[in-house]
Amino acid sequence: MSILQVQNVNKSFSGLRALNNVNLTVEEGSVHAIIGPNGAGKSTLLNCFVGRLTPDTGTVTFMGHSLVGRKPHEINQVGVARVFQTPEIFGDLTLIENVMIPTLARRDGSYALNAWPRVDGQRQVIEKAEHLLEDVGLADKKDLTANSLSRGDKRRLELAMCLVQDPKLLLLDEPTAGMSRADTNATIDLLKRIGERGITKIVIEHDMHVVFSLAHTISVLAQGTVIAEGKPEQIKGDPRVQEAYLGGAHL
Amino acid sequence: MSFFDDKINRRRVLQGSALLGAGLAAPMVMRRRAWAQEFRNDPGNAGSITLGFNVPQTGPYADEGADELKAYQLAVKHLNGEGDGGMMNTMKPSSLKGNGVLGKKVEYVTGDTQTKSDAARASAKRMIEKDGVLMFSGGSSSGVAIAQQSLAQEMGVIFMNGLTHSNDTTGKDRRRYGFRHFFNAYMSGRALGPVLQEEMGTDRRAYHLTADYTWGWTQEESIKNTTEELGWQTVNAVKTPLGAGDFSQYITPVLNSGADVLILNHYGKDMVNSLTQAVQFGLRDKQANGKNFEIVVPLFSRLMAQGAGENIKGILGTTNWNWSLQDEGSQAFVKSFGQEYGYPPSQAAHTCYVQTLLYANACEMAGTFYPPEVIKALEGFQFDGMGNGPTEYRAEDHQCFKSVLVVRGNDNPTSQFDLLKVVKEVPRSQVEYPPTLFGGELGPYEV
Amino acid sequence: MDAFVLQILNGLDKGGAYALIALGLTLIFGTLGVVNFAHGALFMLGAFCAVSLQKLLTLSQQIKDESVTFFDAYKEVPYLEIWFGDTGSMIIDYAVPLSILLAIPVMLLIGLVMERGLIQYFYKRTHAEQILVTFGLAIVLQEIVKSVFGANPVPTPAPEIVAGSADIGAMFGLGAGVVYPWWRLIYLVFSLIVIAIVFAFLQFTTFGMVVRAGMADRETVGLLGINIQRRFTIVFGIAAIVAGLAGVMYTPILPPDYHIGMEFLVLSFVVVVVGGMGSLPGAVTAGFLLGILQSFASMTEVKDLIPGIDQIIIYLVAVVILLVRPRGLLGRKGVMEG
Amino acid sequence: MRDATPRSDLFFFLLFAVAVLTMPLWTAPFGASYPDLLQKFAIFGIFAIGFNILFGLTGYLSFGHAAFLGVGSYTAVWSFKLLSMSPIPAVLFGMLLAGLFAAAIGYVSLRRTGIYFAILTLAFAQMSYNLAYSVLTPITNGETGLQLTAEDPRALDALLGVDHGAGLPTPNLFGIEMIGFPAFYFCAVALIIAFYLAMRIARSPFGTMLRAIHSNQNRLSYTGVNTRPYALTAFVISGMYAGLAGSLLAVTDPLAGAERMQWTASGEVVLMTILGGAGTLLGPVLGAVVIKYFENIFSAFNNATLHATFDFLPGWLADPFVGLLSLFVGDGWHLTLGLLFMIVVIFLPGGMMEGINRTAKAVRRRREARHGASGDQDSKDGSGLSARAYHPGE
Repeated sequence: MSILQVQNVNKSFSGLRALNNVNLTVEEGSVHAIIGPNGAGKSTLLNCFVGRLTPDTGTVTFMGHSLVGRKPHEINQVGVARVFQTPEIFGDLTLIENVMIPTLARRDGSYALNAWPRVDGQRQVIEKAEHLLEDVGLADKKDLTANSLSRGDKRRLELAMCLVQDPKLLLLDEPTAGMSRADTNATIDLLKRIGERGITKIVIEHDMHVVFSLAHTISVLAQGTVIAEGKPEQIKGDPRVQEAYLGGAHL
Repeated sequence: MSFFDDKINRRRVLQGSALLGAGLAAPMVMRRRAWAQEFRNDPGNAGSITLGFNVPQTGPYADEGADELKAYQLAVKHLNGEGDGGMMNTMKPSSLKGNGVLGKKVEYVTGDTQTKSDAARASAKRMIEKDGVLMFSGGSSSGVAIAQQSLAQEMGVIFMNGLTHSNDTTGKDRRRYGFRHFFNAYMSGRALGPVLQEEMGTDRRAYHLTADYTWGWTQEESIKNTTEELGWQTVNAVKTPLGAGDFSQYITPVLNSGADVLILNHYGKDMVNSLTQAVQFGLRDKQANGKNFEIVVPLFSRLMAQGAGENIKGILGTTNWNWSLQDEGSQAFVKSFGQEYGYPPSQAAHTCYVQTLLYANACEMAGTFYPPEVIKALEGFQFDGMGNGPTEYRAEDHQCFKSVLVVRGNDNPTSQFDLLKVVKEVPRSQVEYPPTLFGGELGPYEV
Repeated sequence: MDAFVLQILNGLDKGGAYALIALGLTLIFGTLGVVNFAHGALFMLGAFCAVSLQKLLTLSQQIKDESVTFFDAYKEVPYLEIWFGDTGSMIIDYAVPLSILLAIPVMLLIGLVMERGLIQYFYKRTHAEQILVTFGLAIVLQEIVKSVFGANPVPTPAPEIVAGSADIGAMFGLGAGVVYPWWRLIYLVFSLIVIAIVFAFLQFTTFGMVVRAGMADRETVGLLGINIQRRFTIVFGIAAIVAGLAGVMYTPILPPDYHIGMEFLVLSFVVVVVGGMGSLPGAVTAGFLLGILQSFASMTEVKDLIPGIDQIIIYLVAVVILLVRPRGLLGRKGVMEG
Repeated sequence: MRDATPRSDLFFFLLFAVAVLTMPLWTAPFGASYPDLLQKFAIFGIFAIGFNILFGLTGYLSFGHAAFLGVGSYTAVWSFKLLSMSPIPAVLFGMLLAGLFAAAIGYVSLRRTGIYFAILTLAFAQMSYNLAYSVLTPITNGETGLQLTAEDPRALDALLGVDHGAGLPTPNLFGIEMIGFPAFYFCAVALIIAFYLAMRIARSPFGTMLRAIHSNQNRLSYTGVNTRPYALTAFVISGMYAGLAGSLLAVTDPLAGAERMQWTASGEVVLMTILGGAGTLLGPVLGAVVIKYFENIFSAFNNATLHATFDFLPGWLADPFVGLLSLFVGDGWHLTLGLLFMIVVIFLPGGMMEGINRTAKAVRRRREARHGASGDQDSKDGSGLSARAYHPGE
C-alpha cells in the first residue's frame, strides 16, 4: 500500500528548474531514502510535501489527501511530521514543554482556545511527553531549556517532538548532518527503534552509511529528476547513479 | 494622604488578617469625612490655604509654562505681603490686605499638564485630592483648559483659566467653576476688524490656514465673520494637521490663489513654522491684485514671536496684554516681575497673575472660601488697574470683558524683548457680544 | 500644472529630509541590527549644532535700552560686526551653512561615543530592550538640550542671499509667479548630494564593500578575519553625521526646538519600513515617495474629495505597501522579522 | 513554569490581591495615596497586563495599543451619554468595541511579523488618532475631548427612572458614585480579575502555544498549529484589556480625549511592560506604577517644596543640593524617566522583575548558606515559591 504519491511535480524558481517531472511512490511502513548530489532538488521536493513550497504543476497525495496548496499546519494535522536539517525547536522553552506542545497540537487540533485549564494539569499530555523523552534518552534533562542542549541532543529532541504526534509519515532532512560517527550511529539505532512503530519515513541523506543502514527503498535525484529508484543493492550498482555522483559522495 | 488621621486602630489595621478588611473599609471612612464637610478642601481652622498651579512644564509650551509659574509665585508672594505688592497696589476696588487670604497664609503646589488633557486632569486631581487645593489655575491650550474646567465643576473646586483663547472655553463649554480673564478668538476678530480695514481696505481676498482642531476652527470662524463684514472675500480656508512641521504643501497653493491676505490661525510652534515658511515663500514681499500681500496672525504671543525671529516684523495680530503698556497697573506688574526675574512678563504670565489676585480678592469679598459664594463674588465683578483698563467678569459666561490690543511685529526693536508694538487698543464696546452667542450652560453653584 | 510642480518640489523637499534620516536609520539596522530610537535625537543635535554656532557668532555687546526700567533690556550688537564690520555680518549671515563644518566632526564624535559607550552592549539584546535604552537616551539628550536652550524654537535664518524665493516659473518656462524658496532648493540638492556620497562610499570603497557584505551576511564576513566590528562603529558615526547634517540644513525651514527629533522619529521609522528593512535604496525611495504623496494629499482638491486624507496619508500608504509587499518596497527577507 | 504549582499561584494571586486592596495604606509613605493616582496605577496596570499577554507571550510588539484604549474610552463615554451612568454597560461596551477594533486591526497586521507588524499597528493607531483629532470630531469632540452634558438622553436611566439631579451626573454603580476611593476599588477589583485571568492564560495550554509562537513560529506551524488565530486571539484579548483600561479611565473621569490614542501613549505601555519585565506577570504592573508615579509625583516638586524638604541641611549645602535635585524633578522629570529607562535596561535586562528576582535569589542563597543547606537546590526547590514560579515568559 502506498502512503504518498508524487506525480509529475515541477517547480521552478525564476526560470531555474528545480524539480523536473518528479514521480515518486512511498510504501506504507517503509523507509524511503532520497539521495542525490548538492542542488539535485532534494530539499525542494521535501518542502513541497510539507507546504513550505507549492509545486508549479503535479500532484502530491498523502493517504488520499492532496497536499498541494495546503498550509504546513494542515499537512501536519493529517499525519506528516518533519525533522529539519538544523533542528527547529522551541529554544527558550524547557524540553518537556517542547514535547508537550506537539502533543497538545495533536490532541486539540490546529487551534483551540484552551485558556482556562492549567497546562500542568494535563496529566496525559505530560505523561506522553515524558515517555517520549525517555525514549530518546533525554528524560533526565526535561527541565532544562532546549537551547542548552548539544546539537545531537537537539536533534533527538526534535525527533521526540515529531514522534509524540504519532505521525503516519515522518520526513527526515539529513538527520545526521554534522554529527560525529558515534552520534551518527546512535541516531541510526534510534531511528531503527522507531522503525518498530511502523511509521513510514522519508530520509534525505548525504551519508551513504546512514542510507544503506536504514533505507528499504532509495530514489536518486539529480538535476530535479528521479534518475533511479530501487532497493539499496540495486542502487549501489547503478551506473547512472555512479555518474551523477561522479566526484561526489562516497559509494 | 491623611488616612491615619481618621483614628482607625492602627495596630489592628496592620494585623495581616485585617489588612484586606481595612482596605475595603477605606472608602467608607472617606465618605464619612466627605459628609462631614461643607465643601471640598475646607481649610477650617488651618493657618494656611493651598492653591494649585498646573502649567505645561514639558512639551512645546514648557517655556510659556515656566513663565506662568513665575507669575503665580509672584502673586503668592504679593498676597502674603512679601515683595512690593505689584498690582495689589493698583487694583481697584481691592479687598486684599497683604496678609494672605482671609488671614490665612497662601501656599501653593505645582504640576505638569504636559499640554495633554489627561495629564492635566491627573495633575489637577492630585492637587485636589492629595494637596487639598482650594483653587487651581493654569493654561496654554484650550483643550486642556476646557478639560480642567469641567473637572473643576465635577470636583467643586474653582479653576481660574490661564492662557486659553478658544471661544468654547466661555462659550459652549463654559462652567460655573471656571473663569477666564484672557480674551478669545471672537474678540481677536472683532478687534482686528477696524485695523484691517484701516490698513488694508475693504477690497481684500483672504486665504486661511487653520489648525485642524476646535480652537483653530473657532478662530477661523471669528476672523472670517469679521473680514467678510468688512467686504473681504474668503478665497479658501484650509485645515492643517496639528504639529505638521512643514507647511509648504499648504503654502504653495496660496501663491497663485488670487488671495492677497494670508491669515494664519495657528498658535505656538505651528505659528512659528507656518509663518517662517510663508515668509520664505516670499509672501511678505509679494504683490497680488496690485496690493502688497499681507500676513495676519490673529493670536500673537511674545514668547512664540521670539521663535519666529525676523519673520514677525510687520505682521499684525492681537494680544491680551503687552509689557510695554504704560498704565499704572502694567507698570507695577512689569516692575515687580522684572526685578524678581530679570526680564519682562509675557501675556500668559500676566493673565495668570491677575487671575490669582482676582480669586483671592473674591474670597475676601465673600468673606469665605465656600466656592459658591466666591463664584458669586467674581460674577459681575468690575475692576480696574490690572493692565487692561476697566474690566468686567461677565456673570453669564465668566468671560472678562476689556479692551483688546492689536499689535504689530516690531520693525526696529530697541531690545531683545521689544518684539511687539501696540497699534491700537480696541475698546471693550467693540469686542463685546451677547452671552448667548455661543450657547453653553454654566451649571449649578452647588455640586 | 504649476501647482503640481510646486507640490512635487514640496514633496521632494520633505522627502529629502525623510530620506536622510531613514538612510542613517537603515544603515544602523542593517549593520548593527539595532533599532535606534535615538536617531531623531541625532537629527535634533545636528540642528542644535547650527543653533550653537549661530549663538557663538552672535555673541554680542549689549547696549542697554535706557527707556526700560525694572529689568535689563539690551540692543545687541554682535562683536563680529563691531570688529569686522560687514565681513562680520556676512559671517553671521552664513551661520547655518558654516555649521556644516562644525556638525561633521561633532556628530561623528557623538556617533562614535554613543556606539562605543552604549549601543555596542545592545547588539545581542532584544529589539524591545534596544528601543527602551535608545528611547531613554533620546529623552536624556532632549532634556539636556532643553535645559541649555529652552523649550521655544530658535530662529535660525538662511543666509540673506538665499532667504527669498527663486522665480522658477521664469527659469523653467512655467507660469508667472511660480516661485520656490532658494533654501528649499538648496536643501533638496544638498540631500541628493549627501545620499549620492553615502552610496558612492558604500559602492566604490573597500570599506563600503566590506560593510555591504557585512549587511548581507555578517557571519561570513566575520569569518574572513575582517574586523567588521570596528567598521560598523564607523558606520554608526556616518549615520550620525547624515542625520546631523539633515538637521543642520533643515533649521532655516523649521526653527528647531529640543523636541524636533521626536517629531521626525516615528515618521522616519515608517519610511524605513516602507522602504524595506536593511535596504538603502528602499529608504531613499520611500522617503521621496512618502514626501510627494503627503504633498499631493494636502492639496485642497484632494482634501475636498477625501476629508482628512492629509492627516493619514503616510500611514495609509504604509499599510497598503506593507500588505502588498511583505517586506516593504525593497526589503530583504529575514531582516527584523523575528 | 515547572515551579508554578496551582498552590503557589493561588498564594501569589492572593498576595497580589491583598497588596492591591491595601494600596491606599502602603502607598501613603510615598505620597501616592490619593484616589486619582491609585486609580491610574490600577488602570494602567490592567493596560500593561493586557499588553503583556500579546508582547510578553507571543513576542509581537504592537506600537498601536493606545488606539484600543482610546476606543474603550470613547465607547464608555458614549455609553454614559446614551444609555446609563452605570459603569457596567460602559465597561462591557468599551471592551466589546475595543475587541472588535482589535480584531479588525489584528487581522490585517498579523499578516506580518517583527518590525513590519509593529509599524502596521503604529500606522493604524496614528490614523485613528489623527482622525479622532480632526474629521471625526462629531464622534470624538476632537481636541476638547468627549464630555458628558446635562442634556444627554441616557435612555436606560430614563427608562428606569433614575434621576441625576441638576448638573452633570457622575458614573455610579448601584448608587455608589464612581469618584475617589470607591472608584479606586472598582478599578482595583477589575485589576485583580484582569490579573487572575492573565495568570490563567499564561498557565494554560493556550498560553503555552503563545509562548511557542514567541519561541519558534516556524516549528509551531510544522507541529500542526495554526499560529495566526492564536496570535489574533492574543491580540484581541490584549485589545480588550486595553478597552477595559480605557473605559475605566472614562468611569473614573468621564472625559475622553484623542491624545490617548497618540503613538506616545502606545509607546508608554511598551515602556511600562519592558521596564517592569516583559513576559512576567507582575512586571507590567510594576512598570505602570513606576511610570505613573514619576509622572504625577516627580513632576510636582518645585524649588519651594525641595527647599522645604531639605531645610534641615545648612544653607551652604542645601542650595547647591536643591539646585542639583531640581534638574531631575519638576520640569526635569522627563530626564529622570529617561535615565531610569537606561539604567534599568542596562543593568537589568529582564526589567525590574529581574532586579527583584536577583535580590530574592541572593537573599535565599545567603540564607541557605547560613543554614548550611546544599547549594544545588537553588531555583529548583519544590517550595513553589522560587522567584521563577511567577515568570512564565522566562
